Amino acid sequence: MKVKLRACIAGALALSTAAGAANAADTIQIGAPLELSGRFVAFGAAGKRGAEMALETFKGEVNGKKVEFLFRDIQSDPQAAVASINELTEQTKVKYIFGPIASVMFAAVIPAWRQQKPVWIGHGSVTTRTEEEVGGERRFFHTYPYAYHYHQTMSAGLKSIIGSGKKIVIVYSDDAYGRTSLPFARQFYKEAGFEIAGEELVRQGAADYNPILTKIRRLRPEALVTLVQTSDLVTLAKQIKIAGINIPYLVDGLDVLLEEWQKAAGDAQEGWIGLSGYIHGMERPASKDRPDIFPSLSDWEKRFRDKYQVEPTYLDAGAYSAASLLLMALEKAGDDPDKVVEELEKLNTETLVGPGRFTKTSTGGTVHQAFESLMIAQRQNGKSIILYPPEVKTGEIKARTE
Amino acid sequence: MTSSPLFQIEHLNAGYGESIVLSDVSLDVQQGEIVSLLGPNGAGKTTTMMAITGLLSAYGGTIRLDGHPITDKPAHKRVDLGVALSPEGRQVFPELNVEENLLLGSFASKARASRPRNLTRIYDLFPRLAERKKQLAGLMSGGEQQMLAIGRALMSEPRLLLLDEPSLGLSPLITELVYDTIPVIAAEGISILLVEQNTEAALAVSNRAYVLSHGRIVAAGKAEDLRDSAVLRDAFFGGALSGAAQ
Amino acid sequence: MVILAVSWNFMASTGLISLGHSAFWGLGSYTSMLLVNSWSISFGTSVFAAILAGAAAGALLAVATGRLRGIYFAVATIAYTEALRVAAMMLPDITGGSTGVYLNQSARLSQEFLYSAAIVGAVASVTLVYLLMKTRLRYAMRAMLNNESAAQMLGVNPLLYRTFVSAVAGGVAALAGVLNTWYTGYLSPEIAFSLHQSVLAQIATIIGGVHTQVGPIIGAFVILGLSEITRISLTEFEGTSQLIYGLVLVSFILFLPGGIFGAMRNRWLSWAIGAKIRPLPTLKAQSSVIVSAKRERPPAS
Amino acid sequence: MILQLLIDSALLGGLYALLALGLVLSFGVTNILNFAHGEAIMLGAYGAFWAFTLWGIDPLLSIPIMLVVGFGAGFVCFRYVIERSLDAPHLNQILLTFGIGLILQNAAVLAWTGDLRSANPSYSMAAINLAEVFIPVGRLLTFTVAAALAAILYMWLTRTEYGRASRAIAQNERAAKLMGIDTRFVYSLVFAISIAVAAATGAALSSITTITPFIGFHLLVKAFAIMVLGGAGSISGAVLGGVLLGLLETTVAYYVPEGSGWAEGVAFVALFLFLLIRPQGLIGTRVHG
Repeated sequence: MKVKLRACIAGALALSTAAGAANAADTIQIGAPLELSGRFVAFGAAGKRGAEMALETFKGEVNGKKVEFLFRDIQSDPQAAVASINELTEQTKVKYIFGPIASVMFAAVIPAWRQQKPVWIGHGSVTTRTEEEVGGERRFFHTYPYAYHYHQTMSAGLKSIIGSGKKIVIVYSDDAYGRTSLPFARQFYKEAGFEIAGEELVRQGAADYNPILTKIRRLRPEALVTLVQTSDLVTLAKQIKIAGINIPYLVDGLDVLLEEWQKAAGDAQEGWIGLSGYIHGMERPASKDRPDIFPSLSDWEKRFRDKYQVEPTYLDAGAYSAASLLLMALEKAGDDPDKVVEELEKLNTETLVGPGRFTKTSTGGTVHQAFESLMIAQRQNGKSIILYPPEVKTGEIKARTE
Repeated sequence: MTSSPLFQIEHLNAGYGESIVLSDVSLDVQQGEIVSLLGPNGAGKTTTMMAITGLLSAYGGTIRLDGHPITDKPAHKRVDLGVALSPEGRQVFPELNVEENLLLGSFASKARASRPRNLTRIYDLFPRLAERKKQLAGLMSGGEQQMLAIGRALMSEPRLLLLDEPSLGLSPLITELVYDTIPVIAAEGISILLVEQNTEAALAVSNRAYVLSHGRIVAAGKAEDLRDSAVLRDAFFGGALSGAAQ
Repeated sequence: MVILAVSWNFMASTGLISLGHSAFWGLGSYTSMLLVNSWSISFGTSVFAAILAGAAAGALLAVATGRLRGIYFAVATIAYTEALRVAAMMLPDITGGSTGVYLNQSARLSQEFLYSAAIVGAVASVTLVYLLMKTRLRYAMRAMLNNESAAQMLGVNPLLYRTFVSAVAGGVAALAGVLNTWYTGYLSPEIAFSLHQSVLAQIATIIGGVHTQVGPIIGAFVILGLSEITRISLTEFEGTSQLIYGLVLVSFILFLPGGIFGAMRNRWLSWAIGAKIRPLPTLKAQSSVIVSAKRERPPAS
Repeated sequence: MILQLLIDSALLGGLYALLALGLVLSFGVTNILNFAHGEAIMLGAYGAFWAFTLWGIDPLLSIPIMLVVGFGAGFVCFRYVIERSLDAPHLNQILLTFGIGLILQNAAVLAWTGDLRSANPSYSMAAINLAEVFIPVGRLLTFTVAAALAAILYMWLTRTEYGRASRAIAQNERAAKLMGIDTRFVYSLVFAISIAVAAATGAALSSITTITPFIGFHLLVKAFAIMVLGGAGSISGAVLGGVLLGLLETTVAYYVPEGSGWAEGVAFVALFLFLLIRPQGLIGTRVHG
């Protein structure tokens, strides 16, 4: 009901704005429903920066045709996200979609996307619900690692660094990330030969983790694996530090390598191990075939800093790379979705966050997956030391002692 | 004639929303005088009190204290100027104790300085209250609450004390106890405007009285003259009914 | 949205301020979704089941909160919703948990059909409430809004009426939930039990005009229009769209407390009578009610 | 284990009591349920965070500063905005404050982005270890602040002229006017104090939780629960309600499998049941100490 009303109003609005702004004929429009306010604003903001900057690299056009991103604020509200997709695909009739990012938003828009199936660059969502629902769709391109990529890489990496057979405890949160991650974490760590001594659930946004920590303390794990949101990892890391629990290895996913987490966690970040496709301060040479789009990481970071006066994050670099891939395909294919799909499938270039090539995931659930290669790093004395894979290693692992 | 009265209402109109309750009410109270405002239920007595205290703003007319208009002053300013009401139904603060209730009576800045003296005075006037200083007001009997309400009003050192239905819900014995204090208060030079349905009790202590009916003053005069007047009976029972009631 | 606002307003007409309307909404949504997925029942049956669930939830709420009024009732409804949300999060085997649940692809219906169903639903709920307000119920509700104990003396059994009203409101809200769920095809605890839905229904009512029949409908349109405009046009800086939304909301309440419908009615009235009336009739009628309702608290110990 | 459980409960309870204190005060007296209270806490937390980050002012020292700033902001906000809705229906007040909350939240996004923040003074990572139990220093300090603020508010309400006047207004507004109390002024005063307490709460939280512009609402819902548990309008009720909720959540987290997930739900169910048995809360509904 509500959505319907929304769609009508939005349609009227879109018509009036679109008519003046551009004739659909000579402009390629890319719908970009992003979290520009609300809880996930940090995600949406990074997505928007990435897309904007990519467009700037292409000087706003491909093959003389103007390109524009139609940004929509989905307010971190799934209902608004659905309304946005409907408006973009049904009324404005965009053929390409970029966004949203947060798993919850992503999940919500899948049925709406199905109505028209525009080419979708899905730069976000780590939950495998996404994979189950749309992974097999030919027009869906996932440009962000799934949760199991984290655990697969991390368990393999840890095995090669500290050896298997260690006793671990898993802490997972009751949100989408924790819930979907748990079975995979369980599976991969077991496969890598770790002993799972316990699994503890924590509540998203909780203020007190002491009851959990008391339980963990008694289990005496050698490594703690956390599957929680970034904000919760700040509180949790601090409380682990305060409690002085002697766990040699603290392991999380992406959060540890985010600058905002590091700042917020303060001294509590020391020793945490995380992984990412982009580690701040690392160097990656320029792409051989498209250095204009993917320069060396330091050059790109400088450009980014000059434009936005903030430090780039994995999301910024990833969104930039993902949006660039779409623009490259548009450059080759012109404004024809089917051809764009073909060109995307053919792409093979180095990007800021690893190989820009769409392949099947190891589970086979997603036919177009890119950017799943990750590096493991540990926070040591306020710096990220890369531990894995061996070819990019910059230091040795250190066990925590309390 | 005489010098301007301590308190005076001229042509007051007041009401709630669109319904006008009081029309063209005028009355005055001299220094140290006890004046009753009598009338049946719904005559507009309490509305008059509300308008005098400023809880209700007047639609028209003037209210003067010492010849100065106070019609536009907010309620809390009027207390400071010397008008205090012991409201209908007592309205004590139920979860504050007796002493706290009394202390609140002298919240107005002027009276705060002489607080200890006034407290003593009121405990002298109502020894019951002195015995129950720490008692929560809500747990006291109706008569005690009435004493507290009057005492609380006196704490602001008013020049005009307004008493709204002090006998409401009290037994004759307790009513008498409360009424006994009224002349004592007046003797201190405080003017009193007394609103009552209990005409008997009110007229017994008053110098003068006004009769209010359907929002208008229908009679005024000395208390003893009004006691058996037909006007008073009419006001209470209505013209037609008075015959039937005989 | 219209349905939800109408439902909320109906409940508010008896002085029951609900901040937990999404409880009904979400419960209705889950009921239909899960039933369809498990037993592939038809759309119609699922609507029916959801309305029943919503009504049951409404009745339960009314019975459970029997003695609560005003703000206390409002807070209780928040607790009701939060408890349901936690339950939905913690029972992933049934609800899909935080990762949510999708409507079976095979069960999906055409958008056109859902549009028509939504219109029918909106018309039906407006009509239902309109008809109910024509009956004796109206006086009972008025009486309860003003003073529940007085209503009791008039021979109105407040609990019975409250239960009835809550059940109807719950059923109607559940209907809104079902329609939305069939439309979006996805449900998660965050969507189903977010306070946002409840508040949105209120905003719509307030902006349209509270305790009136037309108010919620006008409000629903205005609020959605506003939200769309800000979402689409204000994307330059993060956070602006909701900031403006908040500003508009605040100014509405400060400057048009009777809502659009109230303001329109006043303007029309003053025009009709020759702009002579001083007090605004609708506002006043309302505020006198409020004065009596404002200071009330539940019985002290 | 039991001892640790009790300590954890008390520390969490202190935090919860702090969340509810200001809310209880403003609701008890003005009868306006402030939906922007959580945002006031959020702004207080940001204030303390920036004071620490930019000028190295310890979050604990920020508490008095936040009290003053919060007081001023609360007073102005009440005088110029909220006062207008004083006689409006509850509903309008709820939406008005909800709208204000929305504005503050998004203004914070514009000003400071949605990034996570947390202040890290030296003691925030320290803990006192006594045999089998340990007590985090940061939270102990928060607990102390809660106790101190509750005591000050209690004294203010019972021993001062305006405190007494506030209680009088809560019990009978018209009679309070008859006492010569400028009720509008006292409303502003009480509201300002409640915001001051909220801002101080934020400052106390700044080193122990994560700050984002969106933390407010979650905190608010908690505060509601505590307020109702304790009895709206009662300072000791807020403290008692906070500690009770802390105990309940911690116990569930300790002893129930997946307890941390259920804890909050259990708390709300308890609240709901409690409302049925005793709608006036533990202590009662009128403002007292």
